[in-house]
Amino acid sequence: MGAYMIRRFLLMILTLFGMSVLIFVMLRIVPGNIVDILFDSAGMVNPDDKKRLEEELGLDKPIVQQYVTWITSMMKGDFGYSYVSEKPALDEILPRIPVTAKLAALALFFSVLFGVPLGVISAVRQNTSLDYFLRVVSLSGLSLPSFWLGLLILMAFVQYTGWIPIYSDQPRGFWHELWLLSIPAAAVGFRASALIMRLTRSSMLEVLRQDYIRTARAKGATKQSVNYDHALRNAVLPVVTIIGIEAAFLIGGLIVTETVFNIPGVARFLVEAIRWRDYPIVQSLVMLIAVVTVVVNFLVDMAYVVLDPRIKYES
Amino acid sequence: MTTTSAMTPQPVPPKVPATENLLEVTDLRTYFFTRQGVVKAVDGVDFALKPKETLAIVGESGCGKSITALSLLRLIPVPPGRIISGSIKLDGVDLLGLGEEEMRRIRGNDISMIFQEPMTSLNPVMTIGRQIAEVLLLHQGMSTKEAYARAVEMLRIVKIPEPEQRVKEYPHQLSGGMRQRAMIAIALACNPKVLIADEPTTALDVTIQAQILNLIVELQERLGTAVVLITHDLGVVAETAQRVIVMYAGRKVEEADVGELFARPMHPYTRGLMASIPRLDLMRGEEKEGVERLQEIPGIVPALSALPPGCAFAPRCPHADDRCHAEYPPYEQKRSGHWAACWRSDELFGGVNA
Amino acid sequence: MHDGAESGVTPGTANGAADSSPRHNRAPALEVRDLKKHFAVKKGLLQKTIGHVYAVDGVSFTIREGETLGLVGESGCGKSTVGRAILRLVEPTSGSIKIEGEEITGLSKQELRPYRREMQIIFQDPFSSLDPRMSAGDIVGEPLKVHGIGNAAERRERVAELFARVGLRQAQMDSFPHQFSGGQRQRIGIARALALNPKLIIGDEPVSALDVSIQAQVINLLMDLQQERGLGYLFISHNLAVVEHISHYIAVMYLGRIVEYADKRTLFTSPRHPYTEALLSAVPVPDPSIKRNKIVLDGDVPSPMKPPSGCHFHTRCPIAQERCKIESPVLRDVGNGQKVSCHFR
Amino acid sequence: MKAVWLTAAALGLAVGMGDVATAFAQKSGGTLRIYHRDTPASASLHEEATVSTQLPFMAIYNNLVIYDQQKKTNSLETIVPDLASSWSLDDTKTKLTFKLVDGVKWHDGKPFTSEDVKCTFEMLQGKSKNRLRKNPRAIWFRNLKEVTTKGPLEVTFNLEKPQGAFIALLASGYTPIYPCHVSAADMRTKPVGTGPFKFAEFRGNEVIRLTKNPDYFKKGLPHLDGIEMRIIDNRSTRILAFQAGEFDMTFSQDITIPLLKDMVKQAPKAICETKPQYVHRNLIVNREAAPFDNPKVRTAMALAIERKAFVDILTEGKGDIGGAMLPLPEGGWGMPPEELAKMTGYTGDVAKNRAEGRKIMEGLGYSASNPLKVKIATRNIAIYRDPAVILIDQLKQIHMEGELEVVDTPLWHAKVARKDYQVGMNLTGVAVDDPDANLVENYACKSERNYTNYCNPEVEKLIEQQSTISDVNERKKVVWKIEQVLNDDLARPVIYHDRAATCWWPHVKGFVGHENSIYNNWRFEYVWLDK
Amino acid sequence: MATIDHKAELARAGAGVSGFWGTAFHLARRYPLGAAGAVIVLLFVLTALFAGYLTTYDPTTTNARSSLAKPGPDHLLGADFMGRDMWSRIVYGARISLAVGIGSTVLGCFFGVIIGLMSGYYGGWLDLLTQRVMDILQALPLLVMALLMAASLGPSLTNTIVAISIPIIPNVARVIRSNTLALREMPYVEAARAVGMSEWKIAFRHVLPNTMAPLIVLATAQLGSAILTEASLSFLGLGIPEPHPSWGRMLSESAAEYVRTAPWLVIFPGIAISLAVFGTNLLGDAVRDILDPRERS
Repeated sequence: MGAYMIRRFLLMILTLFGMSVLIFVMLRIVPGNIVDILFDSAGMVNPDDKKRLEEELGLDKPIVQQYVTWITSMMKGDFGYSYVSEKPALDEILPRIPVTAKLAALALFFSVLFGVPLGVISAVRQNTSLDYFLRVVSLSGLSLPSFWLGLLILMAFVQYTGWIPIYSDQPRGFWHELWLLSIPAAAVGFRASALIMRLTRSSMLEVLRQDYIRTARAKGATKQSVNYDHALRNAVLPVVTIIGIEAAFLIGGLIVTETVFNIPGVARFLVEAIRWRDYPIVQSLVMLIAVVTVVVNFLVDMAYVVLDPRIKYES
Repeated sequence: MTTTSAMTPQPVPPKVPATENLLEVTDLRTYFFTRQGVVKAVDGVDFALKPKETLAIVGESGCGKSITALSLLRLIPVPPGRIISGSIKLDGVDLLGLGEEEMRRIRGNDISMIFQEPMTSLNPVMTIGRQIAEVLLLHQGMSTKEAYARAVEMLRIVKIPEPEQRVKEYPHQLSGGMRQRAMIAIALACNPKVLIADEPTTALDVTIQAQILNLIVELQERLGTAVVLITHDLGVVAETAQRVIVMYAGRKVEEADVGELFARPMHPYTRGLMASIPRLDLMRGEEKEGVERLQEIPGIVPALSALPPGCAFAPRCPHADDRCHAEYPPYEQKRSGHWAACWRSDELFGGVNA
Repeated sequence: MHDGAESGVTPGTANGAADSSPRHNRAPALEVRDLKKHFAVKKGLLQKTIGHVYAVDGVSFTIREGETLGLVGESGCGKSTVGRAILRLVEPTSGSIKIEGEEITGLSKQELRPYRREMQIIFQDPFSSLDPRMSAGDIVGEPLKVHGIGNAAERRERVAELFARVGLRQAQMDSFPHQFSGGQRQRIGIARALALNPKLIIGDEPVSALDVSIQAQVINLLMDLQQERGLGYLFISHNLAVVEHISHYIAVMYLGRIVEYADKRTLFTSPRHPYTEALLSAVPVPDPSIKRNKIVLDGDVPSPMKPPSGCHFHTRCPIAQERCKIESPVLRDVGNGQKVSCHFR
Repeated sequence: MKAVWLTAAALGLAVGMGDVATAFAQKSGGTLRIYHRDTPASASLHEEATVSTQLPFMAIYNNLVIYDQQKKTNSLETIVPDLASSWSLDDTKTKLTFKLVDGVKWHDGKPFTSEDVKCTFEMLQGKSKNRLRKNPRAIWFRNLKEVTTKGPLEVTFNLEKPQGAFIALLASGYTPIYPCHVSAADMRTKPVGTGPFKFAEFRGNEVIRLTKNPDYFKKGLPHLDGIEMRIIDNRSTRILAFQAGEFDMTFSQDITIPLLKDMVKQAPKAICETKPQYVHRNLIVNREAAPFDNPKVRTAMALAIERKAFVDILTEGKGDIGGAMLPLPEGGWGMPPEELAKMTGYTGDVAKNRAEGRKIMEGLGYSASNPLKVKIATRNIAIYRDPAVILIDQLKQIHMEGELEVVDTPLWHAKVARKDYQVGMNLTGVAVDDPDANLVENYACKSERNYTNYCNPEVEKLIEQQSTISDVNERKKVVWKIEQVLNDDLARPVIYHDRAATCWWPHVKGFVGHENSIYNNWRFEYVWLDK
Repeated sequence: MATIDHKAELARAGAGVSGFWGTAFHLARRYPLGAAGAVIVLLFVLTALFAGYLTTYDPTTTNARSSLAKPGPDHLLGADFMGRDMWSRIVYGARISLAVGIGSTVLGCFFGVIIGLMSGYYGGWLDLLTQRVMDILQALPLLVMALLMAASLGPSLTNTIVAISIPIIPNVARVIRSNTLALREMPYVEAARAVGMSEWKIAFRHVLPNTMAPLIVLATAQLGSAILTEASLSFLGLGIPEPHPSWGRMLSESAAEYVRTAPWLVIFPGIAISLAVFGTNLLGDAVRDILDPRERS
């Protein structure tokens, strides 16, 4: 157990290291660099000024040296300075994390709240009209582009209430903030809940085919007990995985949703930073996302160990 | 044509009054509706089970024996399966007429079941104790504490060492034999009237099989449970059962007390089956030298969706004549307490008149 | 633990002396000496080997042409691993395997190829042993193709012959495995094994998954083929009755070792090892008139990863004594070609 | 209540009429909420050349002089004192002396002196140690010899030769005075000025906040407590937000003509002013590489362009056709119709022009079946891409088959600087409606912003010539001559000048948008909220 | 006991079904949602193939007079700001979406299969290495990965396909690898080994064909998400550039500009994307159910 955890942990570090190389190389392949972009805002390029600026930012050094500089200073907790705002990268990123985290948490909450029970109902009522209805709903959740959905929501709000639910950094109290976040969270959580619902359904169906379900029925267990006690307990295991993965992957969905709802979170900031070729920010953000993803996966694995007795007692 | 119509002139065996039967199955038909057509998995099967009796149902895979067992508890997957007709009377109550809730009260309480694969048949995320306690909570109205205490007791009864410890363990922590014991503990926890054992030892090693069979027999004597033993192994039948039903292609082809059946099989299929298995015991008695061919049953088991018009066994039967191919034989008492469905059994093997 | 003592059967000498049947004059098709297969159990951070599964732990035997050796034992005793190690489907840890006197253990895959024609295998599961995406004819013809025998037409002709021999219709050559019944699939498997005209066939539980009525057909087919072609069989099975029926010699395995070896009559009439006795006694007899006292062993087969000390069987043995816990018994000849690995028998 | 409303209405009317007499009854307080369209690269006005920087940060600074924030038109006549209380030109017309206001303090409390002015211009000329990263308008001050001070309250600009419009450059919002004691780098992130508002907060993609400077040297100003600019990239979102009342004011000319209809419908009460942006779409033509090294091909292309179609499609006919200088009526230097019609491609008869163009192309061996393949490069932004799409459509008429080559924004200027294009669709914005700013910036040989490196000695001479002319009408003639030459050379053919609207709710008072520049009216001193 | 209508029950089970159309009809009845999906996908593909026959306008021709024209007889679905016919653009947009969807899925699956097969079949250091690389590729959400890729490669049709295919590779490789690991131990593979077949031949002859069912299931699932990713990338301005009529791009422009004046610019491309993805998802679900061996019996 302990060794397994340490092994998983080391693999995690290895993945992150690989990620750092990948992201670094990838950003250097990107045509154009921050210097070009900075000049763009001034509508001019002066080769001498450009060269000077590249030197100032250390972009003239060999790529390996740049990488080593970056990775060593990151180890020391120095994430560099944003080329654009000239503030420490951390100062730019950290204040944005809570915004995205709240949104993601809320979206995840919605998706679990709706996804799991509806998935179970859909499986238990397999091939009934309710099942078909829920499947169509969940499939549309996976089919609607979330930016489109968000836009329709915005339009509808302005049209019918004269009010627009976009982000404000000065909310009027907790409930107002919750409400402001709930709408984009619902837009992005729709997809996640559809995903979780589908997985719950197929996982349930899989479990309901198992021999031990027949055993439970042969014991005279009630339908509720068979479905929720026997089946769901086994079916949630893969669902836990997907919830974990979703937690990290929500960031993908948030990129477009944050754009539409104008939420200044990390997801949109990433797009912006890529556009600006603001390497320190992109690198730090991507590493942050990778860390979150990898750590969440690690935690899910650990949760599995806790939840599934089969793994717990192995070796 | 059908078994029932053939049955009508033949009275039910007079030896035992009907009311004495604990379980009475009449004309049970369970069909599956599939792309290949109607699969008549169980097609007009009747049998009766007396208290404390062990009835074995033997046959090869696909003969309908397992579906019969599942039909008794109404655990057939619907769709594609459907119980088309018949009655299953437990103490005179027709289970097929009961509501789902009433049926649920019977499962695990009056009739319980153990399965072939003890690994997959136990819920992997529940402790053994909980799985035993569950039936008690469901049917016996015990408190949780009582139920767990009884679970430990049950584990002791099925001879699992250190039951206090085992009760807290999960199925995968037990060996195959132990798991099957746990299954038996679950099945017998409510002291059911009928235990259906569906190939209970097939997945186990020979030495473990012996342990489990011993256990079943011992517990049956101790608790007075009637057992329906579903198996393909004639050896297991011979050593465990009192009465035997042989099934072929969804129908009963022969039924008799175990001694009678083994001594004088009346159906060519039963005979073929007995001749086709290599027998260890014969080695000890007489000297056997060189290579001796086993007696084969030629051909293959017919698909249940495309049965021949006459006797289902006719295409493989060395004795089949035109009538066999044309018409299904009546299920008749050939000898006292010995029924068979064969046109030619009397002339070939000696029936009532022989 | 494993003590390294040779616990196999010395080929030729003991066997040959014991039995003067004419087939023993031929060269042994297969000679296995002190075969071991230990699977490393890896664990922890650096995947350190923390132990071994002693799947096969020093097994020796000889099979001559036209002769069947039955290998019996319960699940996990290593009998299947023996078969797979001989075919080099798993790499043996140590020991010697000789095909018609030629050592094959050190050979490279390329060097091994000609020997592959000499021995083939039939698997237990007739469903998973045939590629579901190939036609029956292609499956049977594949060994010929691999060894570059004949052109397409010749191969097809040969496949047709094989089909006829194992009792399948030629028209079925283009059907796919799922269109066959279990017994027919097993016939396809046999035809494939016969395609290269091997001297030796290893049957890994070849009839266990079949229905009783079909089982007899396959057993008879195997026996006929042996008669016809002088095949040597290594017949691996847990079913004592089947093994008894088909074999000339029988080796009983328990936790990676052979505990008893004898010709079948000797073994079944006068078993010496307590495990053999228990095994024989546990087999249900399909005759209700025979009532016998069964020897029912207690407990389960121990894990091959942690085999009991001394005699592996001592934990379940009804006649075990202190000595058995410490000392591993040697497989010794007790006369008549019978070999037993027990201190007391 | 009603009375207050009436007063406010009357006042609005007064402001609307451009009356200067607004010094009574303004309400103080409140935060003006404006949406911003994107994140500005920095807060340093001297380093940027976009209204994205100008709008949020101009109110932090002061100039020596400024275009009147309460008058619509920028011209030499509307230049008013800012940090300088008065100015005078010596007889040689090369020494421009400013008297500075006393007692002005920087936002950090340090006093403002003439040294700060000197520092600022030395920095712009690249003479000081405090170096700008980028210096896009260095060319503006090519005629400035040096800046001298006389005591803390007097400063003199010494010019190489007379330049009548020099003061116009100083009056632009782009020419604020920076403090000596703050580094250029700090000015990008934590700007310090003397202006009516202090820098409070700048969070990329989120918000820019300014707060009132209570010690502002112009007494009684500003009226607002602060300005909050939330950044919303997505135009539909921000317009919806404005309509929902989340904002008091839109970003500068964010409402295009097609969008204006919708705005009028959805927010009938909003005040929307449609004005020229002084941003024109133009073509940059690579005259050094085939096929446009051939003047005939250039002429043919000039003949193919139907400017009216661009105006119709992109601005519903509201845009203006003209040369490099802002067209009439708002533009001070626009050509009258008869002058305009003299230029190639500007005559109304498109069919005839195109027939002529086709003939030229056919003479060069091209035909409908054998068209000249041309790549039209442009930035990957709608305002660039849309006209490019139309251009491709029009070029078909003269046997040119255009293919759009969309360049990612970051690569655009570098690509242009590399001359790695055949034809490019470009946008040019002009800060000061004066040839000395516009023509010099975009067509003078050494200008950083002369993307095509166009260098015509004749034009160079004419530019210098007009600069020294003080008579406006005389100067205009020279300017129009330059326009002619530029057009014939196809230096950077202007397609059309855009118009768009800025909207605000009626409670926003005291804001006057300039009609011939969008870069100079963001001081927000006089703006107040009536609510 | 309820009477049971044999005919109805058999019809439900699909007895007596034969031939391609019979099977198709039976499957359509058994999986009505899948049938709906198949119809949508078929329409989608036909639209892409016969775009020229379905439209009267060129999707890139601008026209001042029909700028922002309302849906009507002239322009079925209205026209965009530059007067380009929306119907034409949506019809031609199907080509882009299909090209990106199929292109990236095929590309991703191709490399995924090769990597998964090699990694699963040969194991050892190769497996360890590829597993780590796959870990890295999977450590970022699909859109983030595609975003970085798209930014690295620059906006173009081919680059978009490549960018979207990259995150598909690890998904496919994982599935193929685990399948290969299972298949590698199958007796029929051992049988091939026992006759001396070379390992790579076994991998391609016996292992690869048997991974096709899960691959098809996975590929259909990826198809929808690839289309959606393209739309998102284009929406963010990093996908397909103008003048290609990409649905996502159309949405981004119209969404940004004329939501309220000309809602059809937002509604129709959105519907087109949703419908195409919905169709492939429906079909994918049915394909999964049909190919799932447990469902086949």
